[in-house]
Amino acid sequence: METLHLEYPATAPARQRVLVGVVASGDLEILIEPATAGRTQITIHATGSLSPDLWRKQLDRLFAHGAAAAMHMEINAFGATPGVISLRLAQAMEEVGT
Amino acid sequence: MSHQQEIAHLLTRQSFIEQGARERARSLLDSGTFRELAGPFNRLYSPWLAAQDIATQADDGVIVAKGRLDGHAGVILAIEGGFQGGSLGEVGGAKLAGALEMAAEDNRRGNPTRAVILFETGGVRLQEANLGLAAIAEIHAAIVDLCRYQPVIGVIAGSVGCFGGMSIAAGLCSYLIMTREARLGLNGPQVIEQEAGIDEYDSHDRPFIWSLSGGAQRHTTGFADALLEDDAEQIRRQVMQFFAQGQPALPRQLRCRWYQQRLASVDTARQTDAHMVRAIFSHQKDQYE
Amino acid sequence: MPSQASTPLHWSERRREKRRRLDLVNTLADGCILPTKQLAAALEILIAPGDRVVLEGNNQKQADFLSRTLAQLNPARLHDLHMIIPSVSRAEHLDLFERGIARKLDFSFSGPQSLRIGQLLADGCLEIGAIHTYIELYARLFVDLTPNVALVAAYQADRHGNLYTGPSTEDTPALIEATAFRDGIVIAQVNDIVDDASCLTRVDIPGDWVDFVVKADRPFFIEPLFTRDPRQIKPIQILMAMMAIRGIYERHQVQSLNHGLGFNTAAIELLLPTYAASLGLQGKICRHWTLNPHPTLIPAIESGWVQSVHCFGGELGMEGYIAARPDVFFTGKDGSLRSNRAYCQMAGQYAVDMFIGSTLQMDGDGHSSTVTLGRLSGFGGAPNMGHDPHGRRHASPAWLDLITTDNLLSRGRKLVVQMVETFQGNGQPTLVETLDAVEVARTTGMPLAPVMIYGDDISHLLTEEGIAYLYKAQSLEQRRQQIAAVAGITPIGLRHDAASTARLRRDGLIALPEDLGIRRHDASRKLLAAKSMAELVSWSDGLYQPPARFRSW
Amino acid sequence: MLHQRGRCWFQQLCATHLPVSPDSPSLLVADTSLAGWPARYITVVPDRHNPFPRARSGEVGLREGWALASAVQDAMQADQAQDKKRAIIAIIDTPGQAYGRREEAFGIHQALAAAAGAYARARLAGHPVIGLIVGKAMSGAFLAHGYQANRLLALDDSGVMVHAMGKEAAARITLRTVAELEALAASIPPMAYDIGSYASLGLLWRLLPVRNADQPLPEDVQMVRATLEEALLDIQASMDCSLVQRLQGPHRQASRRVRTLLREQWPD
Repeated sequence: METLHLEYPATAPARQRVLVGVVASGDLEILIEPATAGRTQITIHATGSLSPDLWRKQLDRLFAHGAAAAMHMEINAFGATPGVISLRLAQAMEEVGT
Repeated sequence: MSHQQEIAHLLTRQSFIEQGARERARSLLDSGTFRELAGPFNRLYSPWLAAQDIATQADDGVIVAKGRLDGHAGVILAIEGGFQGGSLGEVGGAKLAGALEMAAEDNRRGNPTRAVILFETGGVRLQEANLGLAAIAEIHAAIVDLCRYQPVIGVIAGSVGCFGGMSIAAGLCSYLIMTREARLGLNGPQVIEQEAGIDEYDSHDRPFIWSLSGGAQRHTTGFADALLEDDAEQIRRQVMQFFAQGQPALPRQLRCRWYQQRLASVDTARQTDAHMVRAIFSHQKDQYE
Repeated sequence: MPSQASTPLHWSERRREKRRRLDLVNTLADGCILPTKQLAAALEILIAPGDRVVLEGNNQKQADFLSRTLAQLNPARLHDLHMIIPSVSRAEHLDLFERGIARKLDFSFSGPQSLRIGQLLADGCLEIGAIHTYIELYARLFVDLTPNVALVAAYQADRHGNLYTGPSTEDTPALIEATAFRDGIVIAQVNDIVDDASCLTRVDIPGDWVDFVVKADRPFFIEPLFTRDPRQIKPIQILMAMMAIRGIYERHQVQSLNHGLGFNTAAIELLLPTYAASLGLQGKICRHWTLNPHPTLIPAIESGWVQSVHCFGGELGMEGYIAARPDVFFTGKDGSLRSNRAYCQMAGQYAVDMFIGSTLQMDGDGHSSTVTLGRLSGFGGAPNMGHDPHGRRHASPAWLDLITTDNLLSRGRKLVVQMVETFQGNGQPTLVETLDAVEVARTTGMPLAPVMIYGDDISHLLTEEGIAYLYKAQSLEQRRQQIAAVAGITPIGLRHDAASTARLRRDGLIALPEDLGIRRHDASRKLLAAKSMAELVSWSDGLYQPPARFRSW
Repeated sequence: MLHQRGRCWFQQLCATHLPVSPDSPSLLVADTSLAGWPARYITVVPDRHNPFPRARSGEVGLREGWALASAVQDAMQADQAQDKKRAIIAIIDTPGQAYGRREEAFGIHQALAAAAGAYARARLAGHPVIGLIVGKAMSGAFLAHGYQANRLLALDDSGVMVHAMGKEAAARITLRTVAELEALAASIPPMAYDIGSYASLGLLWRLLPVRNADQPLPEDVQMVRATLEEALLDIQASMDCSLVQRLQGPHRQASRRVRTLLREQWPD
């Protein structure tokens, strides 16, 4: 199991806690809690085939621009593909309301 | 129902099997009353899976949801079949046992809390073996305790089914609801085949497996009290109806003499099949000792 | 003395040789019926060393009694056969080579046996003629690969050799036609022999074309290859299916099409009565199909979407349903399906608006292949359907819609869609710098890399990231940019730059889900018309009977 | 002969017993006394004539499950009006539940539920219930026979084992080799098969060193009986009929934390 910490610039704090997904094979869960404005911190616990480098690249695409809300995000993944990861992240962002 | 009506029904009904554990709990509770306890943000990860490099889930695959059931205080315990096959380890097991213990305590204090268990489990999580087994014993203890005050209702919807020590928990429930896709059995097909050979049990023969442990057979032979379609609303209504009925006159687990009598009439010289089981258990008239 | 003209003999050598062999088995056979136990003895006489033998190994139906028996013959007496097997799918197909009975192989597809073919090739036990597409292989049977012997499978025969090939006719007519009419010997294994044609369900192959029938020791093996359990469909596949429906089917008004066998296209089939219906597309798209009878198409058929389906082969469990829907399926007088791979492949090549399929690898230029290191799988029918046949002359709205000029001399174009997730479930990227096929070609000495679909044949690439409208590319460089823009974080995707992606998006060369009005959030299994096998049965009014291994009741 | 331990210890501990006519030859039941308190001893033993062939080696099968339930329920019924509820002592030596087609078909889960339920109700009704593990205590069989006891005792012996699944089967199901499983068990106490590791979970009230677990010496029997008496007194003194005292082990921190959280968050 790999653990990875990432940090990105962000806007105002997320408005609520959000949970999406399930740690089934090929899937992941995402837990989001509001954080202080300006920073988003992401912790990833992953088993499976995606390298830490690819995880970083996938999340960079979504958060590097700094337009997302500030949050603490935790991801627990079990062999999820980048496609499934981005789908779950989109669901989570939808629920966070950004 | 005409074929056209059936199609319209297929397109509109809310599947229960499709829902995750949290959604299932929500769909049974009175609207707007769902409140999760010891939830994912309490981050109750299994300490034992992480130590074995296995992916963990923040709720360890068990949801405890308080709320109202037809206006009465209630708690739903839902197992997430998608995480580790719904297997129970220390944390998930403690959530189930602990919540049932709290419900019994409520009743002792004059607050008649009800409980529904949504089974979707292969039983003990082998990576936490003895702590899973211990937790399941505590779940059994808590169901028996709570049954002294309130009916405890079990639902096995599928697609995992209910196996291992948790099938015993299902056997302790006051009422059991199943769908046709659900299975209920002590030992999983693979394990039986490994232990006893393919002639005894062919774990790849799905119709055979369902003919013995599927919802339809379990209902026909009296091991389940309701066989329902995969329809969240029908399941909700049936749960409420069983609560309204109160305790069963004579729970299955107390019918020792009847079951012993029926089993004594089994011809064990030949191997059994679904038909034979139905014949043995069709004598429902004398069920009350 | 005028020499006895040798000419007549010279002109009918094949016929004379056939007669000679048939005479030798007279004592073994009862008319055209070979007793089951005599098959081995008869094959040793009827087949000669060096013969070209076409063996019916199909996608589904397998002449397995014939292949098992052939593989047990004595290689000292029977050797150096040149086998033609459309689908190399059984272990004994390759035992023939390992045992020295056969030497050369021409084939189309070899899914489960692909690794072993690679090994036998490396060990020098096997020589490959070529890896064909199905229709290409049948075509060569009529040109330079005419068989001496055809070994085929049917459900029923009568005592005159009339065959009922049933719902899974598949390749049988093509293989027999090429053999029977050039004095080859046709031997059919059947599950059952009846007295005469009046007792046959129907006659698919006239007895005139068949030399021998033999009742198999057990019914032929058949694989339910096209059954996809809706329970296994994931939200990501639903997202991609929604994108396909909006961004391709609706946009180009695709009315006739072929679907591959994966979960992606199963998801599309199950979204027609729900999501596509909500877009008001019923009657406008997906009316005519060339595909196997996919159980997941049942809800669309029952909802009135589908006018016709012509099939390559049958599918176990669909027999009763098909028989009850003769307006939709091609059926015989008896009611059962008549499939025919050769015709259906032809239809899929020339008569449909669109082919949509999947692949294991695609490179930055859009070339795709399912051949990976060590595995010599063929491509079956995908390359035929997955290209733009320049011989097409009839027009349809979708075909015309792909014209990018207003020149009256430009031709329409078939839609060839590749629908892939950017990464495979094992974490390997689908979009790669170089196809494994290139390395395979190098190590096995093939003249060309085994490419399934060439980049310039692909009109659309659909990934979970978006759709690249490749038919609009003005240059190879632009096609590469389009592919990179929807390739996510694969090595190809990392080549893209945000500015060019924005420009491609603005110019309509790519579309992201949001450009199509699709929110990823909405990609839910709730949209599936059927979510389980049981629901498919309900949709079929109880007529579909899934094979045991797909039942959860 | 491992599976004869149950019979052996049963006979040693019930030397002067009133045998109860059993529902099944695979069940031994005796009424006697413990420290002057009435006590019913129950054990499951191999029965090679068992009509259910998968339950001939001491497994808890269909007949055994229902017979255990009867044996406990009958004791409860007999003592219903008594203040002095007899102790129920489960002597545990069973290789597991019966794995078979008939077992699943005729509802072994329900038979085991009846047994587990009966022990639990007896405990709640005030019967002191003690589980004495003298051999294997495996999986569903243990859940049905003994795991509901107020106090669990085990002999400290290499033939004594508690687990959810046999080693070979567990290896196959978790896609590991037996060696890998053993290596994991060395660092993951709940996965271990030895009774010492089990004791570290805090589920046992007492681990009993004996000199001969197979053929107990008089002093072994004496010591075990004395400990059973202690357990009885401890139960009676505690005035608690729950399983709460099992939660104290060093390896059950999570079990405690979950309960604490539930209690905190419970009030509406």
